[in-house]
Amino acid sequence: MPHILSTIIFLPLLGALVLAVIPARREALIRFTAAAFNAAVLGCVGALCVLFNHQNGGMQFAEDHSWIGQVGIRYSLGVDGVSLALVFLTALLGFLACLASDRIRTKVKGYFIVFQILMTGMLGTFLALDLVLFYMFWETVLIPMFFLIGIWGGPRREYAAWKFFFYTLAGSLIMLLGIVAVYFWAEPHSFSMITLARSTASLSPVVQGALFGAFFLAFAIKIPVFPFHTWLPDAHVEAPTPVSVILAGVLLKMGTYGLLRICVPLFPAAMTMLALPLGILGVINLVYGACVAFAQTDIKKMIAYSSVSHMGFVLLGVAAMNSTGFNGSLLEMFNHGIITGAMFLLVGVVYERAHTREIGAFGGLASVMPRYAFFLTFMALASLGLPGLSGFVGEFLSLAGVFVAFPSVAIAGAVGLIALVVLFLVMIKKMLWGSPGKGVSWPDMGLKEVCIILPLVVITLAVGFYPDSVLQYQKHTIDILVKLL
Amino acid sequence: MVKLAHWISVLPFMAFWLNIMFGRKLGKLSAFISVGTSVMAALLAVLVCMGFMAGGSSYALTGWLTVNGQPITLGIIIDSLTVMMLLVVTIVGTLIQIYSIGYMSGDPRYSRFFAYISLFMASMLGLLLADNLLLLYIFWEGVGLCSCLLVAFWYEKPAAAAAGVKAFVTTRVGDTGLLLGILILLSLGNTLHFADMASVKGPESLVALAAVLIFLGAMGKSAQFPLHTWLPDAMEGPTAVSALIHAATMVAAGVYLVARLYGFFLAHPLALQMVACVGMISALMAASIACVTNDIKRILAYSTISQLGLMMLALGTGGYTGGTFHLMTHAFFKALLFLGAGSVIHAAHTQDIRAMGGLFTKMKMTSVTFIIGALALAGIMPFSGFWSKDEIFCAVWHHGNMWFFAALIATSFMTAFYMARLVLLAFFGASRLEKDVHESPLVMTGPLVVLAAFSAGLGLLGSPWCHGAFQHFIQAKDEAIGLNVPMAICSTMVSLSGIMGAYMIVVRNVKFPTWTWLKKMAVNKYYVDELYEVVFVRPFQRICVVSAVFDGACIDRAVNDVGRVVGACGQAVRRIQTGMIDRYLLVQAGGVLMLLVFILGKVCRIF
Amino acid sequence: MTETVFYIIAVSLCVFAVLSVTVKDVFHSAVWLALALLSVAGIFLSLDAAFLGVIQVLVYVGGIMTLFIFAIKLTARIGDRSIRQVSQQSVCGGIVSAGIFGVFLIIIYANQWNDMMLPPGQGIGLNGLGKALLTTYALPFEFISVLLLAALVGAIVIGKVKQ
Amino acid sequence: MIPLGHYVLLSAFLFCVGLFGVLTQRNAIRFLISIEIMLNGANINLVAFNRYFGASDATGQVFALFVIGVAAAASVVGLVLVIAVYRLRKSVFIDDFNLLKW
Repeated sequence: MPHILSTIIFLPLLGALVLAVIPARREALIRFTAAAFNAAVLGCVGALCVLFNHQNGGMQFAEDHSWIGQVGIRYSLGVDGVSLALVFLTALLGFLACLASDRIRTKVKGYFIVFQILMTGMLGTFLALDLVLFYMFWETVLIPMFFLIGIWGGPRREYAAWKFFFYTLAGSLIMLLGIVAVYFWAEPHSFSMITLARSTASLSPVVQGALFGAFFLAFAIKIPVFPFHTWLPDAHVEAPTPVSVILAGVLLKMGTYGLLRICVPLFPAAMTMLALPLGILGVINLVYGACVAFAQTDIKKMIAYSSVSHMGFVLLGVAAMNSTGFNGSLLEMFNHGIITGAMFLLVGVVYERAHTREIGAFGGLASVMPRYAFFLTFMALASLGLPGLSGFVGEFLSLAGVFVAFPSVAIAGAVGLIALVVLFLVMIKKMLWGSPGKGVSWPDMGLKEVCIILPLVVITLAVGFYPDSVLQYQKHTIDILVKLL
Repeated sequence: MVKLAHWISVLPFMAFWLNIMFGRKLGKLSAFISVGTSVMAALLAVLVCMGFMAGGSSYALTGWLTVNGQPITLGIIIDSLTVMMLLVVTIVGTLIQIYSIGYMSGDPRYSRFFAYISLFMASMLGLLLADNLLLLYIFWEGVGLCSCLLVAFWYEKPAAAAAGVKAFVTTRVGDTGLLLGILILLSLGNTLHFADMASVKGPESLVALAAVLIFLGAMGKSAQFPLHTWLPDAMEGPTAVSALIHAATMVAAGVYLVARLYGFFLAHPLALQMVACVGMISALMAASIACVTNDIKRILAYSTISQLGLMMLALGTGGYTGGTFHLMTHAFFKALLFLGAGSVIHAAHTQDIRAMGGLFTKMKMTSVTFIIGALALAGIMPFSGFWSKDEIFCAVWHHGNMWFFAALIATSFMTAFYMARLVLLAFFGASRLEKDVHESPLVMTGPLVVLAAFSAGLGLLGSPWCHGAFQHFIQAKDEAIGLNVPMAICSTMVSLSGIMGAYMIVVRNVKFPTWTWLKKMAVNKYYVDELYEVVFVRPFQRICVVSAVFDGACIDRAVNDVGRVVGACGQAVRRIQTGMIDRYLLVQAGGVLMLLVFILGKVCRIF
Repeated sequence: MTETVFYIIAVSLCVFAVLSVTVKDVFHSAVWLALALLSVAGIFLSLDAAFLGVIQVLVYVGGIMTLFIFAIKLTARIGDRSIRQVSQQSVCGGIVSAGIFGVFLIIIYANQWNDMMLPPGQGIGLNGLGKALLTTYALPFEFISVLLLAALVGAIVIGKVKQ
Repeated sequence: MIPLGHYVLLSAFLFCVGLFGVLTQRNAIRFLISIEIMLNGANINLVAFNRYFGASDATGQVFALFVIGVAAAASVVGLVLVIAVYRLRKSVFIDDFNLLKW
């Protein structure tokens, strides 16, 4: 399959076109074709994982054609250890979110078309090797997400959609400045990340710092890092469940992926110089996210803030600037995507029955919905980092990595972990234990809902018991990355 | 034969998955699945013991993770300590599961209980078999999780739910210490395998800090002084759970960890000193509280904390055999006492010993076995408690300083006192119960008898009659084998005086002039719970509320204000378009004028 | 002799212009404008542009002024005089126009050509003007007729009273 | 002999008076009158420069002619508009026609 990456990226777009043709009233057919196309994408990504050669850390399945000749912008794609796990995560969560979209009853055709465009944007971002191409896919994600939150969202959807859109757009415009600046300051003027990686290392640390600042701001808003995180809870609270899964599962990773793919190789001097502030930001993210989440009454806002604190771990991993740290942060990204995606699906299950997200409204769910209680407990334990489940491995590697570089930051991170534990345990206590309130008599999870959650549970267990299943893909790429520093 | 050791942990894990997946359909059968796997595990443990006797050794399973370039492999460790603990845990576990078939018979979530028990057994056995600190940490957290799930088993009761969360969080605080210890050792380039833990490379101060942090993890799990508050609250769970987890196995994990890393701790006397001090404080404090509490399960809980304190004290002062021997014997008689208490509560439906009385005549089997257990705990001659406590007396006498020995004497005295008080109040004297009481079914009293036999006979292993079989087995390095007669007489005298004291107060109700403030302090558990509430819990909640408000008010509003400011600017600029043509012309003419002035001034230099 | 005539006409032109702008009544303003246009025609004559002077008198005074008179008569109402004719921003307008006049003065006096005397010989005669109009400026000449026609039609369409 | 400066001065004065008229009038017709004055000012300038400099060709005068033509067309349309608006709004004052405001 010579152009497997292009097929993966543009298959959802093809799906969007096919969906456009189907008349709007045939909702069942629309849902089926959307799911079919997403399944096809998942199949292609699966094939990609199988064909991927673990030992070779460099770019594989690379495609490189000239796009805008005069300026030297090339349509170049490639996948390596860093992006493979995230592409698989995107395809999987996209497929599951598509299945979980049966709750969407209004304007179904529009929903799925916009959803497919979103998939294209996300897959493209992870596979692009040209800065402008990366930026283009980065922007294509914004518009569909804006519509998904803005049209099918909750009561305050416009506010949330606008806030999300402008916040991320402001950041990405500054990134555009950075891209143009890199193009002109790098000796052989080029946009390709690979050639830039070799040439920008020679730039003076101050210049690298400035460029890093521009890129980092866009990624910081997306990750989100402490001061720029206020769009996340609103976007999550107002987004419908499947969109929330994608938002938490994939969009947050685009920021951290940017750090690993662009900032580390292109600005190594700046990264080593600014590693400590990055680590401190990570700890603030971790502790602050857990504290604010603890005080929330809305379950989705709580999980949104908890994913802010999980992203703190990813920042710690990147701040470590060594192979363990990078492995840890990359694994933490993958695990967080799986776990938080599942958490939001579970919240969707309860929201669909109770039509409220106030934690006070639930109580004693365990006796009413035992199967749901099992899955929610499982996922809560995974996200608080219980060893034996995937959450722990990522966090452990990040902490181990950052301990070598900055012991005090790691100690603060480990202590911050306790806040995370308290957060999720109290959530379980409030939601599941205690005596069931009046009117709490909802049916347990149906077969379809279980089938959506099951693959995520299996992956969490598999990565928890045998982390090498994911680590083997990224080890060699990260060794090459570390050699660049 | 030794190569089958990892199945000991895998079998209960399979039972867990079976019970979870098909719990509802299995119903009563789930009990037999978990008991069956437990029995098989016990047999395997015996086989492994024989294999070990015949020279079996540790073996590695698979590679798992590479951290800082250091490959961490999973493996199974087989040495005397592990085998001993395997036997103890599997035997006690099996007996308790048989007991809980009767105890939990009416419960709606019957199969889920046995699922959790199997998961606990799997984690505990995994913890014992782990050959490196990281794998041990993983099962360490698994055990903590099971204790939380089982304590909060009757989650309808808010107290049980809160106790479960408290248990998990407090042990998690300790586990963070263990995690940091692991991180320090990893960052210094050590491989975390127990085999080479004695020769740890790295700066002295950092490795000592790692040792202290690892002991912090042990303190959390074994409910030692600063982190002991969760154990008494954990009595909310079913009594079978208290017996298995909070008496015999999980709490012993902390002592096991210290014993396992004994070479490492010996290399750092500072850490050993801390172990001994913490042990002493916990022992004294818990024993004093136990003397004044009236809830039967809480007395036994504080007694467990106190006995674990003694074990830590023994290990801290170089008494490796004393600690491990007491660990083994304590597991049996404390399990016996808890199950006896469970049978009493099951029959009398009350936990307050002052409301009981005269049970001896009605519940012959439970009373006899309970009294055997009590005597073993108090350390009376033929029973196992005497022999293991005697080892501790010798160790503390030879190596520890006077303070430790005085504390040991006081703790033994108080132990004998509160056990005698409990027995006298609960089983003898007039019956203060409303309804009549009948003996528990055989399925509950059977394990009691077996445990009583173990409590009675197990001590002889370390006695001179078996010429120090246990000491040889545990490969003690420096102990002087043989009974130190004066030490034995002294410990017996202390125990008898404790029992006489209890007899005087309970039966003769003689008022001893005890210090009133000490009694008040003990009744209120030295206000430790309230201290934590004020120092940790409430500030944390306040910080969270403040940060949530800060997040909403400051950062969120700042972002919205940016939007509002731009809007306001738009409004201001909008006012200029007045719609009056001459106003536009005037501005235009003004513009032309300024343009002319600028051009003539700057460009043509006419001015 | 012609200088004095020129200066008389120039001064009267300035007076008429100022009066046309400042006088209260609209009709009087139109009349002063007519006189101003006539004096402009005089200025053209002094510049040997006789044809232009005639065209000025014909087109401006004859054509456009009548238009203005019609317009004033159609829109003027009794009591118009009492309404304030000058807008509130008269002061600013004055300052700006004075400013621009000042700049023009500076330009005039800063340049060397302002004291240039009348070169000998006559200005271009009518036939030169005609030749230029029909040869080099034939295209604009045609355009201006189209323009005037368009203006005519447009005026009729706009001015038509809708039934 | 009359220096060129005087002519230019005259046309500048006329232009500025017209400008003043345009900026200060409320009545639409006076507005157009002022514009006529400005245009005539420009015409004088054109013819004056043609006479003093390029007396041999007639560009200045041709332009003056065209200016007169265009001015005529402009004022015709202007006046008709004013009359049409007057018919609608019964007023000729500029500050009454401010619909195109914010």
